[in-house]
Amino acid sequence: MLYREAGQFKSTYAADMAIFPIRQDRMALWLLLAVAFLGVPLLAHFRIWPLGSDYFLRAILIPFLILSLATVGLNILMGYCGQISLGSGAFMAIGAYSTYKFATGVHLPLAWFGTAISIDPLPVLPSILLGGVMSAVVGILFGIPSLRIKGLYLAVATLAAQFFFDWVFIRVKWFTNYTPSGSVAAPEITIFGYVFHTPIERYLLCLAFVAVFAVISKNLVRGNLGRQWMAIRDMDIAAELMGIRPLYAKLTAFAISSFIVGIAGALFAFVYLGAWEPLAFNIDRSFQLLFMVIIGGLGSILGSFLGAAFILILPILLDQGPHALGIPVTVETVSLMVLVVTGALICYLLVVEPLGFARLWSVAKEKLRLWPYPY
Amino acid sequence: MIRKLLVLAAVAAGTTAIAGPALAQNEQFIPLLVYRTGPYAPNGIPFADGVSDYLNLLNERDGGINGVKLTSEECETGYATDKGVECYERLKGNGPTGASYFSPLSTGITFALTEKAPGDKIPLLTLGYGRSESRDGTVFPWNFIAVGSYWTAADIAIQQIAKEMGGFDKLKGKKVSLVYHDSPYGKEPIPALEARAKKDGFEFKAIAVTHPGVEQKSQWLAIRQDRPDYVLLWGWGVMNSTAIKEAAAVGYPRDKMIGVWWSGAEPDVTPAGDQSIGYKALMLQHPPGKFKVHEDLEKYLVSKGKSIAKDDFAQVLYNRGLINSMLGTEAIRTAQTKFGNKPLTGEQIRWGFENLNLTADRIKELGFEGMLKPMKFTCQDHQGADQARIQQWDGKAWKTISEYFTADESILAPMVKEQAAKYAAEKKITPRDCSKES
Amino acid sequence: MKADVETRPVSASAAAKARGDVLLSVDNVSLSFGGVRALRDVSFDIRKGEIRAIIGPNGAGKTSMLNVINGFYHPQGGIITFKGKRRHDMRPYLAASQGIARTFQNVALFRGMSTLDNIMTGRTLKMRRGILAQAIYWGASQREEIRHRKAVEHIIDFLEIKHIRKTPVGKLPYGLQKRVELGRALATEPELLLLDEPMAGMNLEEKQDMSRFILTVRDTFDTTIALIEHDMGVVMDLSDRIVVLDYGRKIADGTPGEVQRNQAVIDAYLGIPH
Amino acid sequence: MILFGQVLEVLIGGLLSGVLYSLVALGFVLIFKASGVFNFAQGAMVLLAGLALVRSLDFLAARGIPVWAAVMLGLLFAAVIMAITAWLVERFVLGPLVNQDGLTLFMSTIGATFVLEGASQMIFGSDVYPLRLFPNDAWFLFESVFPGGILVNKLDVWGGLIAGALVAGLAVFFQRTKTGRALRAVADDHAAAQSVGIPISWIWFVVWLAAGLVALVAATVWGTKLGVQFSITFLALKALPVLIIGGFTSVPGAIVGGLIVGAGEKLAEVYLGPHIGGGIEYWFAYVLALAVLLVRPQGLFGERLIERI
Repeated sequence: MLYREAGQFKSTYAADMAIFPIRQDRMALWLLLAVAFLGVPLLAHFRIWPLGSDYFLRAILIPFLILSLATVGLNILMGYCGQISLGSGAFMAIGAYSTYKFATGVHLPLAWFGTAISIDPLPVLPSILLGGVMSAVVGILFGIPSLRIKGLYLAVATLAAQFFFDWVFIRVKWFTNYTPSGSVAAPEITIFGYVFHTPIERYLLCLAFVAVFAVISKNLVRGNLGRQWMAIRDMDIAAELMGIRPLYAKLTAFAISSFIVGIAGALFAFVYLGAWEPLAFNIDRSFQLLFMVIIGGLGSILGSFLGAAFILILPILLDQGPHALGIPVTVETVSLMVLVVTGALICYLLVVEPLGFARLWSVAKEKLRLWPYPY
Repeated sequence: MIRKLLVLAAVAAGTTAIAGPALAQNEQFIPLLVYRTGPYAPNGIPFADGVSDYLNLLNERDGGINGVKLTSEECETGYATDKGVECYERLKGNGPTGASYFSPLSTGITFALTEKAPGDKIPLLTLGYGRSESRDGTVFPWNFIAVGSYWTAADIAIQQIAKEMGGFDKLKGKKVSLVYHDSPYGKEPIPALEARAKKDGFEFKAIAVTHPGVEQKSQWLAIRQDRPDYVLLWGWGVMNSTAIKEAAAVGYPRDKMIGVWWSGAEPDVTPAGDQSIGYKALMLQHPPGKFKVHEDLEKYLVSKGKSIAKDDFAQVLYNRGLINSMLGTEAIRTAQTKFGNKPLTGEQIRWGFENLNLTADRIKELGFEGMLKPMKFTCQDHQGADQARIQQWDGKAWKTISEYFTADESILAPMVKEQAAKYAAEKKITPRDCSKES
Repeated sequence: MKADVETRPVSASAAAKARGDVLLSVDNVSLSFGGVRALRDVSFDIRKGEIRAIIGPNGAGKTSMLNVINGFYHPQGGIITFKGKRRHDMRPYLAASQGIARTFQNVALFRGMSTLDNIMTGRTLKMRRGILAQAIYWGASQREEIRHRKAVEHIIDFLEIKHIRKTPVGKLPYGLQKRVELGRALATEPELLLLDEPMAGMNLEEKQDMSRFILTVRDTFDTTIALIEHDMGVVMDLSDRIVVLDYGRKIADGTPGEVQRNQAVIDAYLGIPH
Repeated sequence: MILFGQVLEVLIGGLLSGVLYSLVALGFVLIFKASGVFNFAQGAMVLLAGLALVRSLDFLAARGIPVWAAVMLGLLFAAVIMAITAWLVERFVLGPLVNQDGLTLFMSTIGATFVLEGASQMIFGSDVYPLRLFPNDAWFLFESVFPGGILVNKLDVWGGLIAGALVAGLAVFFQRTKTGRALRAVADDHAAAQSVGIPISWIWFVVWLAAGLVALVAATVWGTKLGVQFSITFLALKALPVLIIGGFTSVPGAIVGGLIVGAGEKLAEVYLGPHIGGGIEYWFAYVLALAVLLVRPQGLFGERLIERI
């Protein structure tokens, strides 16, 4: 009864083209934002359940936000432009290591020219954005083969990026400032002189990034560029005959996707891990993001968040469930069970709804809209 | 959907958080980051078993430490850094006083936790692994790289080679190759070996093997063609046994191979069968086999079916797990002398670590005689010891074949100092003044 | 060209001229895939403002001909002249940018998108805002979207598909999909519109609607139309001139009346071997 | 002459270890060829088959059963396990997903991978289990010509022979048997095959069983090489470049792809590696595959796709 769009007439195209044309959706969104920006920090500050300890904020909300951002990025490429990528972990790594380099100062000797590129250490915010730019540049480079290679062949080919960059960040000592182990530690996060130190501050930083890029992504996918991507996804030949340049559409998708994934990588390294090695961005990460996109729903920004939440939280829940209920099982059995249950749930979800949570969500909304009168 | 999940997660997190203090107050909580699944499980399991068994032994035999019962909870990391961080966040607040100390048994997780531990004031006990420069307690107040670092190991391995050849002067012009796990773990010894190569005049070559190390044919063909005099092995998990098999296939003598102490346990040699005979590895002081403490373990745990160990009982990594728990609990005991016999915070336990003095008598008392030399931690020195022996696999068991070597501080100390200073500069840390610590 | 003039009665030629200049001419175009020759030395022209039909039995090379015209296939031989300029091999999107739009034999809509979005893609070439403006959306990009939305709504009105504006096209019945596809092509404001069997699979009523749309498009949007169609009744009613292909060869070219009387065409449709 | 001998040795070693990748890649090809499913679970199937084999061997050997009988029974037991797996996969995963697009099917096999990895270790244990079915030492050939001779690992040769036999067997199966011909029909067109009365679920079961048996064969070789343990699942990633170079649908392509990848990455690692930093074989095969795809987007032996509209 409460969820009705009847009576909400749109008198302008602008209103009709809004992100959430239905009033109740808009209200829900504002409520969610209020909870995220005000409620969570307040609860955490006064240590009120469920934010009584840092755990929920630091080990669940922060990685959830960061991986959601990465999922949004990958969804632009896979869900909107239809190009499968199994190399998104590599682009997170590029974002992370580039940000590290910009934040600690770049000194690139160019022996052949007898000169060197030197950049003083930059503040963290521009470093992160530049990290995203570097990731975008590499994304474009690895997007070029997509003009010729399609479908699953392309998916396997993107693994080349994954393995190549895993190796680069292990082997090229320049990226890790010549630390003996090749593991790097992020410098302090300071933006305009303000140090982001407590979990609440770090959470808000991630939230701000996620909010901004979610809006940007939504704007892009509902506009001209988004339509070009989807046209390429749905029928590339027809799209080209309509005047859409595949080169432009695919490479912008690769660039923007890699940009967002790169920024997520930088946040993952700087805010969540603090210190990391390339293993943190290996192929498992790529598969994790892939699952988040598919389970959440291809071609849905909202779905990206749902998918990230599901894939991130499911193992933690399964892991803690028996313990919280006082069932004595060994961690070995539990973690193998987690593997089995996660895999089975993924199969089950694919069988029930190949379009993911986003589709289930909109079906539910459709039902709700009609409730209690089916017509 | 999302909200429902979040609420469920919160319930789960909340109950574990609440359950701790509600049940009992006189408990000391020790979190256990383990990996019993995944590519490194064969090595992770015996270590975790040893860690757990020793804690249980203290509870069963002594009723805890001075009346404070020990509680623990395992969290599976699967050797993945992000999972390790999640486990750390989950367990750090458990128990009435929070986590006593963390031992992640993973170089990657150690690096990540090194950034988090100072904020939470929880010590990291990294027994023979982790960042070598964290020996410097003034820059790394929370890291305890007890018993030995990778640099210690590298230096002692070269000393063994020199001994076998008949003196350091014989090293000149010889070739030593390092076959290493391509990760921070495997790369860490390289600077120490390079320094040693420069000093002793041997030719050093580092050969990378990619995680997880199932394919090493080209590395070993290169070794066959290059014919180094010695090969050092810095592997973990499947990489070790694969390396031994490939060495056997290319006909490289196994007794010219020396593994680090993480490449010298039973799961590393048994898969290769007889091909492992003659293979040598460093010992992190302790050999496998049963010592006095094992009598107690058998009496209080195994005979009552309370031990979680199976055939890994008294194996190398199991014994190392025992030592890990022994050092941690002795630190707690030491801290109790200052702060009283009650559950202690991580910060108090750090004091315990920094004032831990394991004398020969105390080691004997604990039943660890023969497994460990006396060692002493200070505010300055977070490593405590710098010694190791060499063991050799005879086809059935590891045999100790050398006396104790002591790492050459003239080479390693400046390296520790330099890297620690670099870290301090990068992170804007002002080193502590240890003379002012009580 | 010369041969055409000779076979064509003067009156028809004059009627065509009255319609306008040559918009597109195809001279001796040949196309083959491997050993199969899809088109052999085909020549004809399309004049501004006319409705030109291409007919022929199955496998005659009609769709291949359209594919050549909009740059999807590149002929091995022959010359194509569009708007007085000789055209070289080009990517299809360039053909689109020069004003050639297209519908497809088997509907080639973007199935995951709504009717509105499908037709909006037709405006792609006319939208100028950069990525940054689109990312910010509010301001320049929104104004542009609204401007083009108005143009698209005009087409939606015209094609009488207002009620399915927000429906994903995958859920639409076949006849409506064909209509949306026409709308998408129209949104590019083409000079030359290629329609590949616009009435296939339609019932009589839908065919009448479609015929009406095609005629109105020609008259009010000032668009030249080339169409492939199997329904001879529709072809004869709609088109000004007809090209007949068979086995990749042109066998006739002229007004509907002429083509109907042409013996080669009759033979081809009756399947008489040659 | 020494250099030539060394290059030859690396080349032979590379070619042979490439064939071992082919053993895993063959399983992928079988399933893709017959059902259009890109089966990521092949690596997990090798693990499952290997664990079933080695654990039953240990069990039987401990009870004093003679070795040859234990091996026979062990293989039989593992084959039964693979048959059960094939049935479960068909019944609960692929059956309900028939007619979905390739990406969905691919994702479902990743889900199946997790289930197989978890379940197999839960049932059979997550330790290292040594398996010794083949000799693991080496021959040194042409010692009179080259100093030290050319090293050839016996296990690799066994692997090569087995792969050859497997390819021959599969060729006979596809060409000569009724089921094999039905498989090819299904591969060409699901709907058409169904309409002429080929039971698709039976066919899928057969093909997954065949892939399971190929996995078992791969497990005997790789289990001997590495010991049966979780890390065996990583072989799937080593087999992927083999697959794209050879083409998803070609059995001989899997072998040729394996040879190219094996020889390429070993030569690159030994002779290029020292110059640009070791460990390049980690990505070399993938970059090689990418280069091949840029020239031939369907792989060397894959079927050519013609774009139509």
